[in-house]
Amino acid sequence: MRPIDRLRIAAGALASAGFAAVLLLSIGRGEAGGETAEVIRLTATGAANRVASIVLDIRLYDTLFELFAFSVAVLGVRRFLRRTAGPAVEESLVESHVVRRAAYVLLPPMLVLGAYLACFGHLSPGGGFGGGAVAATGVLLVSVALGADLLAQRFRDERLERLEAVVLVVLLIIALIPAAWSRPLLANLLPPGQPGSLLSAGTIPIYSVLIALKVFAGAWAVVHFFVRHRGEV
Amino acid sequence: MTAGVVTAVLLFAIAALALIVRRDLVFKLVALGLVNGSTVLLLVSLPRGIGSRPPIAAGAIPPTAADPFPQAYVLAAIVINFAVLALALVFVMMLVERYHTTDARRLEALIREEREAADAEGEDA
Amino acid sequence: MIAALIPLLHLLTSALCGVSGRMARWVAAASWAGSAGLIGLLATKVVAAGEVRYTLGGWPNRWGIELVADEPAIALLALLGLLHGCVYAFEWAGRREASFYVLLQVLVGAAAALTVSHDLFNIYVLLELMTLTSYLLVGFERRPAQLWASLKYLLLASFGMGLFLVGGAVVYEHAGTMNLGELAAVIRAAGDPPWVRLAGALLLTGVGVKSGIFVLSLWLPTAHASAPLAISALLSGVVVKMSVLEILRLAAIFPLAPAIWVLGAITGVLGAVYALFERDIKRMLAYHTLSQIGYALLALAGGSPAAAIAAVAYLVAHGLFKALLFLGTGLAARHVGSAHIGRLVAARDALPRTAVLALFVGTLGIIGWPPLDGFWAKELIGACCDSMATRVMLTVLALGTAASFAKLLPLFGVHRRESDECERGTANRGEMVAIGVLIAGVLFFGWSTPWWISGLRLSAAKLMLDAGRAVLIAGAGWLTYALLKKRWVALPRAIFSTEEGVLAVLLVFLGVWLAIGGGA
Amino acid sequence: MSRTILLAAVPVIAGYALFQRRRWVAVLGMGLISFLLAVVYALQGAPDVAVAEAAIGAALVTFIYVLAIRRTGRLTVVAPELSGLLFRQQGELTGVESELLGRFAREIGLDLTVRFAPYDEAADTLRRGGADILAGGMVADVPHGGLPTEPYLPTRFYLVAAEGGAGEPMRYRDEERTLRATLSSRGRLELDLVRLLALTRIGLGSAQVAPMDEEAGYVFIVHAGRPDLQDRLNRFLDRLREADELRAMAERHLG
Repeated sequence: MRPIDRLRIAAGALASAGFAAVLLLSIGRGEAGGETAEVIRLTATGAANRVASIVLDIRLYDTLFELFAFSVAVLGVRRFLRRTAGPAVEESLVESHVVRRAAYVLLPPMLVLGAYLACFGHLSPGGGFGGGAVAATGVLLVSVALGADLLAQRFRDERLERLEAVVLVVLLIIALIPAAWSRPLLANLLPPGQPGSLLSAGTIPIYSVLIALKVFAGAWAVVHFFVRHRGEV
Repeated sequence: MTAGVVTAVLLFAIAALALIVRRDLVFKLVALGLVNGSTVLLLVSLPRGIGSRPPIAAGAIPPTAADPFPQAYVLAAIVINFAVLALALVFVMMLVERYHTTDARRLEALIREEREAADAEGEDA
Repeated sequence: MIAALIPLLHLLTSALCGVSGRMARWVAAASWAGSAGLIGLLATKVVAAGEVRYTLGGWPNRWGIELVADEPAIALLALLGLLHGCVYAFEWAGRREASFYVLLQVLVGAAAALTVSHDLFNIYVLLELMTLTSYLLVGFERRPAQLWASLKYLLLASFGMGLFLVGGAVVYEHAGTMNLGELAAVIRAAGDPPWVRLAGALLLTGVGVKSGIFVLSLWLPTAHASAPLAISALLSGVVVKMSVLEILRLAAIFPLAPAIWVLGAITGVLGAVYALFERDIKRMLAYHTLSQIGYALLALAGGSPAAAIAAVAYLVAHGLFKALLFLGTGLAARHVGSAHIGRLVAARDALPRTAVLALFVGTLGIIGWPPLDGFWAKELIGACCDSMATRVMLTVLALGTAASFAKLLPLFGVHRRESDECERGTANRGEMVAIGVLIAGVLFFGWSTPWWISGLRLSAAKLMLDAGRAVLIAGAGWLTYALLKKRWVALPRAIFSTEEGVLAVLLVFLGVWLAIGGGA
Repeated sequence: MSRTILLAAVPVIAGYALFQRRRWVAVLGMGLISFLLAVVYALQGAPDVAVAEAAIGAALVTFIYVLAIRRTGRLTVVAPELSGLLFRQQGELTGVESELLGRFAREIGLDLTVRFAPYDEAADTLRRGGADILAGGMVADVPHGGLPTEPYLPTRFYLVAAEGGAGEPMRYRDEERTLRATLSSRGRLELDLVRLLALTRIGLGSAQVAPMDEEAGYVFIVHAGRPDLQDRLNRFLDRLREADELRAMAERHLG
């Protein structure tokens, strides 16, 4: 080990410890401002799940950019890993029928759970990002257990890519519509309905389902490309 | 101060140290993932934001419910963390394809050599 | 509403570019035209009313996302629109694949949203989105040097954003809001509680990583120098400035002035030194961006609102000539195969005339030759800045700039022999349009000075005096360069590795926290 | 209470995972921490965050990282399928190369995984680091994107011309499956001994065979970043050659 490395380790340890000390000593000193009660009154957008009403209504603007961050990630993975096709046939010498069976059994419930999380995100925990990712996890499970080929045969990347872009366009158009009624941009135009029922909270469930669709398609594509390029680092 | 805040700060410091000390890019990326994970934990565990019940109710929310705003914030942070980690990994894969190493210092040296060769060509001209 | 419409329009057209790959170029162009119109409309409103506020969805500011279009925001928006258009013109014949336009639209959309955003968490999301898109754009051509520079950028920037989010958490815990206006009110009401310094240091360090401060942004020179041509111009010209604008916003709320002054001075001097001893022109321009960020930070630390606006004016002026220089260098390098000054000078008869003209005007602009934009921007800063130390620093930096750019002078020399056998390269029409527009911007920036600071009076005598001083500094710079030319120094490059980058970020955080009195 | 215990485990796991040597431990450590944090979020009134952290942080991120890092403890071979050397028979892997690589992997304590792919894709996978070794009847006459070992078996080349086949002959290094079709489309091919045998089994038809006088030998191509592996494989092959096992193996599989 060179002296400069020792110096770096020492300096790094000191700096990290200093950082931790400064934060631990000053976070939480002084009282918390603002009122939580006000939060609860304000978030009555008709969605029982207040987090959903913040993410998809009050701060929808953030969520749109966040969705684009996800899209940019998918685009990057796609563009930089699409170049070559990976090996077509896998002969893995460790293969168990139990795992295969388990994957077949687990896939439908995972997809249903993902769909449930997305559709009922305004009533119970879940939401578009979680739902889409859970459903994609189901697909990922199958790709591990059955080998990538079975899934690769069903995988039509151009179609998925098109679907993702169309979902984004639809989302943005819904977000821009209120301007035509001279309401504020990104306002929730549909009636809030009866809180707690499926058809409530106006546009929140619509956004939730669209986001889940987008995240599902994007996560599937990402997983597909990483499966094809496995073991490269 | 809650246990979550203390954990978050410690996790941040440990991961930052790993970012400084570890030379292997895979370790660096894992450390970066943990840095971002610790900010999520910090936001959700703020003394004012924590509660024993989820902020979900058809009617009025019980006063013991957690503050929903930090939760909404961190959802974005989690998705962004995924995007960063996936994209970083893609570039690491492409660098490995060319240089067959994930050692940050070796990569730095190899790429600097190439650049200096190009510079020397310019000096001659 | 327009302030929100501009970024949303970019996002929408980015998605449309993804739907129809073949039409992407035209969709992007249409989007640029639309947003240029919207920026113009917003500018007239801001000029009339001073500032335009808008909260999305009609929610109260405390919870919703508030957008504020004020003068600095409009200035940077206009620069963004202009450079965005120039990038398209420059790349028009290149017919890049659709994903290039998708990424560029998202990047510009996020930058546009950032200029007007008045909400800490929204700023976090936008900064991260800008990081991700510029990461992919820098590595777009898949060259190893680009990939590596870009990866280092992502590691550091993402770490910095981690610090920023911790700062956001501290703010939310104590103020119960992420809105900048509400936050300022809470801080005023609470006196000066200790958490303000902690949050200020965390947020400043986090943004600082992205904004080209020397010790924090060691990723910047390699990333900007290795990016594709037009992308370098956009990143160095305007994207870095968005983070400087956020520093300006933070400085208005948190007591950060001493830390900003010190960081600005270090950035300015070290950036100038590295630029001076760098002979690859693209890299020299990138280092020089650091030096100029330092210049703007020094002005900004002056404290008065007028000084802040002068700093923004300087950023805009710098955006114009830096983009011009990047495009000119790129155009020349494309015909020579290298951006090294030795190769460029050796092949100067083969360089396209457009490139030489761009480099010539850009150089005059950057060294503050009257009456180009650099001169006027420096006048504005001089008029608002009264601290002696700052004035000395600014003069030193101007000298460093002049010395660095003296390297380019042999390119413009009168040719002793017009060799017939070597063919002169040419620029295509799009490239000429882009460079022409930027040259016009550099030449006529002076006309806009009355808008920046109302009541600014520059007497003819003072102008003459300053013009004389500018010429003197340029001459002194040339002399410095001539003296140093024979004593070349190889500056340490090890500091540009990632390990040291993260360490530097942590140390700067601790330093800033101490400098603004956090230890008390 | 349970929350505090879970939280206390997090820095410990992070400290261990980030400061040990195995990359897969670090990646799994990150996944485990994400999972623990998801449980913590569920316990402190943040079920939405728990769902997102579990599905994205714990599952998706960990999965792509586990996929991307090269499996230590596993020797990955990529090859065009070719009877006699490396091929599948009733679901079992067999052939000279299969036996050689299987013994080599056992000797150095690794599990063997074989992935079959057409030559171009196989070589690309090797170059990108998706495999440790390229096999399947390679001859070190072109770079292949890796480090060749010493030849383990001599071979010769034959010029095979389909009826009426003309044009520049192409050296065929690909799978057996597409051999016939390539011959009829290209007209003339240069084949090594094993591929010629394979073609004879499929049916030569009216094709003409003429030996070429080029001496060659079958080799394995090792990933360019693993000179250590190349060295070990060479020493292993030397030992077998001295014990005269290589020839016996070839006779058993190729006849």
